[in-house]
Amino acid sequence: MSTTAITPQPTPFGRRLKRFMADRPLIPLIILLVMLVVVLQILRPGIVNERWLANTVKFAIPLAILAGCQTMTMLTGGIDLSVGTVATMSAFIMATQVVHHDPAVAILIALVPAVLIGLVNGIGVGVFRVHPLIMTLGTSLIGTGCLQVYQRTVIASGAKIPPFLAWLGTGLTYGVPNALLLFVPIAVLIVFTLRRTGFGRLLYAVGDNEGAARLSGVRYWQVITALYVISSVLAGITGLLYIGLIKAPSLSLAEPLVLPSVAAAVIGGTSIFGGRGGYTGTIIGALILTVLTTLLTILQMPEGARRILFGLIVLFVTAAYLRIIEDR
Amino acid sequence: SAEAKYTIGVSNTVQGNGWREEMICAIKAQALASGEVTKLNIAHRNTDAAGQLEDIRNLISAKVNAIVVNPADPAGIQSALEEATKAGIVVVAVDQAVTEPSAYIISNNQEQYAYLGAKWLFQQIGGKGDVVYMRGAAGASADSDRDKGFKKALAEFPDVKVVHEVFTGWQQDQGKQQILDFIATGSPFNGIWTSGIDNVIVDALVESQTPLVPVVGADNAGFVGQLNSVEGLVGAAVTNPGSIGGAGVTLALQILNGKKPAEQTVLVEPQLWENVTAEGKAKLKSVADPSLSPEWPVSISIPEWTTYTKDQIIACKGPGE
Amino acid sequence: MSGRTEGGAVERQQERFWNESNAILTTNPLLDATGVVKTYGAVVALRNASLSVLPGEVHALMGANGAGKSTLVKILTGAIHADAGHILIRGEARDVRSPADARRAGLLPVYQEPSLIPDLDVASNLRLTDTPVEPFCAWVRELGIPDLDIRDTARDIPLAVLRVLDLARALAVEPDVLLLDEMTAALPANLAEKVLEVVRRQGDSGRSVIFISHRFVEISALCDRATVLRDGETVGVVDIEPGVEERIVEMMLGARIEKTRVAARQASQVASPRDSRPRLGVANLRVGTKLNDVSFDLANGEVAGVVALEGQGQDELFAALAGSIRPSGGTIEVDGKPVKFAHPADAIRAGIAYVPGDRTEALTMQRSVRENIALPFSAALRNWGPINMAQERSSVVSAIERLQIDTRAQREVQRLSGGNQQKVTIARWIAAEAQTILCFDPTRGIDVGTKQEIYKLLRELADQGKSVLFYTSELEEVQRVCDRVIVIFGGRVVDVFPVELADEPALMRAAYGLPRGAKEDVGILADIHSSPVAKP
Amino acid sequence: MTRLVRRQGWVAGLLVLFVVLLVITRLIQPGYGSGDFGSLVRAVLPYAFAVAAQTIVVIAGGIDLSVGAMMALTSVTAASMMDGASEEYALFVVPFVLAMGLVLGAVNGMLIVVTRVPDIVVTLATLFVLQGAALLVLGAPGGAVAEWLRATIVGTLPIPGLPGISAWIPKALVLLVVCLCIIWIPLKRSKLGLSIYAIGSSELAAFRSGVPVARTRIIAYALSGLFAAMGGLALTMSTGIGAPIPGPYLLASVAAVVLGGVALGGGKGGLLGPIVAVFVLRLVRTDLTLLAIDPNVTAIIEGAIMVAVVMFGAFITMRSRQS
Ligand SMILES: Nc1ncnc2c1ncn2[C@@H]1O[C@H](COP(=O)(O)OP(=O)(O)OP(=O)(O)O)[C@@H](O)[C@H]1O
Ligand SMILES: Nc1ncnc2c1ncn2[C@@H]1O[C@H](COP(=O)(O)OP(=O)(O)OP(=O)(O)O)[C@@H](O)[C@H]1O
Ligand SMILES: [Mg+2]
Ligand SMILES: [Mg+2]
Repeated sequence: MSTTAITPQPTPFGRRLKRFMADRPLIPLIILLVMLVVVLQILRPGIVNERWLANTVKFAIPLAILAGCQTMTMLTGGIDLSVGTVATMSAFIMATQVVHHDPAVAILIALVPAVLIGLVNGIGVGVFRVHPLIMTLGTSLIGTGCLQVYQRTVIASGAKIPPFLAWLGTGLTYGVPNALLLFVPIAVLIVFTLRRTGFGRLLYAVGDNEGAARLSGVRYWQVITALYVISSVLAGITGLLYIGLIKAPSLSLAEPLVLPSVAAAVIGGTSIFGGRGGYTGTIIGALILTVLTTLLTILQMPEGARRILFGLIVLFVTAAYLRIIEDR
Repeated sequence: SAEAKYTIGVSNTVQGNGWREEMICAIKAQALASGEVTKLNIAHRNTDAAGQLEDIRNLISAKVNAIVVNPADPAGIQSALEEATKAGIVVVAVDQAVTEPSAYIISNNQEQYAYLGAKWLFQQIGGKGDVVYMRGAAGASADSDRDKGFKKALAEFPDVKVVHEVFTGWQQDQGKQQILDFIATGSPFNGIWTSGIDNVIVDALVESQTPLVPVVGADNAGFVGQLNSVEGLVGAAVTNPGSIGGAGVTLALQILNGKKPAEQTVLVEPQLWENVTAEGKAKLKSVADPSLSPEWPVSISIPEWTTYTKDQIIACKGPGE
Repeated sequence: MSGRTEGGAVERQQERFWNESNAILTTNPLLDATGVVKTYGAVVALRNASLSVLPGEVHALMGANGAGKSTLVKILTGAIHADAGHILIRGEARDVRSPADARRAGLLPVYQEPSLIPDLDVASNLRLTDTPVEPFCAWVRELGIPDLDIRDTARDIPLAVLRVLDLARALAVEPDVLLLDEMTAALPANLAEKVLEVVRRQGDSGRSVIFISHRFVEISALCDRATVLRDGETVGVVDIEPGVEERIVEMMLGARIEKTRVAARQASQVASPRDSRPRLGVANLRVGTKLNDVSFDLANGEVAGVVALEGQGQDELFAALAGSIRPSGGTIEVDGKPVKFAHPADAIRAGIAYVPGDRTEALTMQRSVRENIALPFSAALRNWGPINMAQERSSVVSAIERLQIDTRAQREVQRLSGGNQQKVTIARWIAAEAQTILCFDPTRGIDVGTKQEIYKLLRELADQGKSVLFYTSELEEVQRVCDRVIVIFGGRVVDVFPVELADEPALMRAAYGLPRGAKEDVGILADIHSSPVAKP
Repeated sequence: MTRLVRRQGWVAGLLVLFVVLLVITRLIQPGYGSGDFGSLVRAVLPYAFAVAAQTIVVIAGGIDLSVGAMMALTSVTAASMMDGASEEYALFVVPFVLAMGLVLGAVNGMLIVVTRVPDIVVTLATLFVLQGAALLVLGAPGGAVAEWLRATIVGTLPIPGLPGISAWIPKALVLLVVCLCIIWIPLKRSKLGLSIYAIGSSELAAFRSGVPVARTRIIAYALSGLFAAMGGLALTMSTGIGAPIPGPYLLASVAAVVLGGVALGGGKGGLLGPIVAVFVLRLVRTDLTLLAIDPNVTAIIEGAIMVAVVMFGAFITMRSRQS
């Protein structure tokens, strides 16, 4: 095609670099991540070692999977605030059921509520058109309540973490976290789904212009229901992985990951208004947040100052990233 | 015993935390065991002092005979407690003191809790060295009480240095990531004091194959189990019984029945169980309870104050359920 | 393959001396823009645009889709900022940094997309822009909308009316220069005609108007001079006089001209084989209160035109056939079998595709051209799996080529020019090989060259045995494309013309609900048609 | 008339729901009276301000995650300034804290405008910053409040000659209504108010209509900050202390905004709906306590009610669109 534009003068290097970055938004994001790591290394020489890397990856993975749920739902203009509750539920239920059942059975039992909550979310958003934020907030309240009721019935039975999950959550093989065994396939699957499958296309389309998608024959409720079920199941799996990592089932296990998971997706370039973004950015976003947490843990300063710094850095990173990828 | 005739209201502002869940179950179990309570009216959710004011006022509207309250803040709920007393309701604060003078207080001594554990830890490391100080939630009043106790102990040991101070937010996952991050820096440390996020810390030490250092935690079932079983682990559990809720019910019933205590405030003094001396080991063995959820404190009863059985607290059923 | 830039250089040189109209140069221009440049990343929207408007003239701004007309209007009115260029207003350099500045300088635009705030009622919209209500209402009535309630929320008002309100809002503040970007494109004939009358009077009363349109009839009826843009560059300024169209087209299209001529010739051979069995049968169709009892057949290989004034039920007819709304009565048959559509997906499964008139309804603006075109492929549950990228690509590319979509800004459809966006909405169904296509005003805002291509395309589709139902607001299109014309008035079919009889005056009369043969003056366009360049 | 019903129908429905709930409350607890209503209003107070803060930015097409943290910061600032100070000093503290909310809110808006980072991220970042600042001001709950400030929300407004009615008009309600109306009514009538709706409805169309989009957005966030500061003061006034950890106001504010009929995309709705929604939510809470429902089931019920109400709303809009 002879339609490429004729640019009057040779473009200056700075602009070319910018355009290069704008076309590959992952690169500036990775640069920002590396910068944070460098700062960390400067502040605490020697911290960036094999063990630290493994730790960071271990903690970033559950966050990244939950952020994947947010990425996918955000692409459709939604959000899934119930992931924390779902992950906690499946972790807690698995840990208490494994006392009575085979681990495989316990895991299956643990994923049932995940599917149910996903289904309810999907139907509420897709069929009844409830705003996703409210819908998922509501189901997460309901889920928490159910979990509390459930925990009373199992107080006496104690809890156990199957060795397999502990191995997956905390184990290292040649210094590489075993959790990658679970995460890499999931990540590849999400990226592939978003880029190369019909379902992925529909997520973008529905989020961008639902009416247009409808006119093209897309049934909104089908897409949304499938989406929220997938999101919930992923959250359930995250819960299982996370309990393997933390090894202490509690009723608020994964709750603290919810806001960061939204933040990771947004930092990674996914628009909360839908139609724009992808999962690779989100993974880097999750890593950035994890490294940032470490950075602030390591710095000795009053807790207040620590939080201020956290907020400022998140803002700075996102702003810098946007500046770089903006093509104008 | 006496016939059931009282309604007791309960107000608690943290939900989904093992300690608080045990407290609620202790309240239920004690109400049932006493046989004097017809109904419990429990407001139990995550909220702040203002939310607790709302809950207490709702309980006043519900015309309960007594209110057992775990205060979000000692001073913040004073006005509602005052209103309650004016309405003829007996108010008992558990776990933490309140500033309202008409309220009765039966509480764990948080300052002493921290002091006891910290002092043991500092002695254990020979009076000098570097310790990691893993606090609770920034801005919580229980945390600042404990900080006072910790600082008091620290002042007695001038050679002990805090190399690392963080807030776990009383979250297991945060605590674990924080200690792993610190381990990764390679900085040496001689001991760890925790504000109850303890078993994940031991886990982290074991997983990262770091030499074990003395660890002080609470009497959570998980940590007590580790003190008994993890090889080479030296540590101490300081009691902080969630069953204080049950004691609160007992005190409230006593007052309702006209037996006012001599003092407005009753402090339940913490105990320290270490796994260094033979005596301590035996104690730890005897209290260990692997059937409990690892987040639950093992001290599920307080002698003289609670009368329920272990089955009753585990069943977690109040009167009429 | 569009060849947009091929051979452009030579012609550009020949046409560079573009101040051909020296007649009116004695007066000072009211608005004078020179050397305007605007780039979006790699896309050059304006390369070197100039425009000079004299007091009291109606000045046409012409150019193919994507030539940069809208961009120039946005720059002149401060909605976007130029990379370079000089703009003089009444001979003075003025820094127009926002639409508010432009207002103060006496420049008032009506953009290509409606700019009323959707969630505010009309009265609030007026207040927001400090527009006096009384003159506004007077203009609205004058423009042919007698029963507007200014407490209506903008979102609930049909597109065509919104465009008129936008215009009335601009007129009400009596601007020195009125900039109308494809003002008439979305209007049915009756409203368009009122707009033309009003605009002509603006010129008479000494105000200037910059008028963008792809319709030559309107240009010749209205304008004094025209500035022609091609590929973001001003390639000429001409006086409008009889016979000038040919020159304008040449300037606009440059090297594309040859192709267009061929296309036009082919499209004029209206004839196609017809199947005896109707593809689509509509009987006694009713929708709410708007559509009462419509029946017609659409044969295989036929292009049937639909002509109607604004709001006569044509929107409902198309929406019902597309499965977008449910009819309240009547039957629809496809290939002789009765069907009921609960969702557009049902209609698509039956081979019926719908191209809405408003492209923002049809496109996912942040997605690429490719994804937009390929969207229907993924819609059905069984196609949710992996996409065959090579296959998708080949069908998308062939659709793009067939419609000559300018893909320079293909990464996001919202960056395409309005006309190219419009093409994408059609390309989608070409790629999906729909059997029946419902086109609602598909040439809205499309340049002459492309229009010819679309006529040709529709004919080709029909020749391949497909059926097309084609609503148009430009009556002259009917004869170029259709085999038959269905005229709807008051929600009923009032007449069906064979194409031979469907001349514009006849259609216009029928559209007003007048019986065939009644001879009455129905307005400016009918007049114009008898004398191609009728200028007051 | 139909237009009025369409626009205000949801709010009217909420009001009816509130009255029905009041009746139910009376049935559950026959003694439920004016004093208890006063307690309800005092409980509503901080929520109402949080919701007002959220409403205004949501109408402007944004969202403010820092509402709770802003309340915490203003609350601890007020409490620590008044700690040990004279009663008159509070006369200075109140305007100072309100101005602080206004300025910090404006900073939120400016950051959004200048960095062009999505508002959800900017306010998430400021959530941490404000929370951190609150912890620096007060490391643990504490501080004090002037007695006269506390008194402004205790008791009822005496109306001479009508003791029966005046018992049902708690001072807290008067304070709430006055504070909201003083800002909201002039705003709603002004062009600025229209501009806020306009940028929420369509930023592009607003810009093209000559609305100064950036300035309007900053003002919307500034007003949000002002309301949040009022909320912070309300917290301090009711508890007598300042607490650096934010309460559950953020999510509650978002939920009430949606329940109150304000579209999360912006441009639609008003302040009355969300405020009534807050009253409904608090009263539900009261009823659950009065009924002595198992606390764990309470969470389930609250979640279910929230979802059900919004579903119902979605259902009737769907119905009305079809007809
Ligand atoms: N935001 C944008 N980003 C990238 N390219 C853009 C953007 N806006 C416009 N363009 C490009 O600038 C060129 C000129 O567009 P413009 O809308 O001015 O065309 P036009 O002459 O109005 O066409 P039409 O008749 O189809 O409306 C087109 O190639 C278009 O793709
Ligand atoms: N019809 C088309 N017209 C113009 N460009 C196209 C068309 N189809 C694809 N392209 C572009 O050609 C390039 C190579 O196409 P290909 O099918 O390999 O896409 P891709 O590498 O799989 O894209 P991705 O994986 O990023 O979605 C891509 O940049 C794509 O956007
Ligand atoms: Mg590729
Ligand atoms: Mg245009």
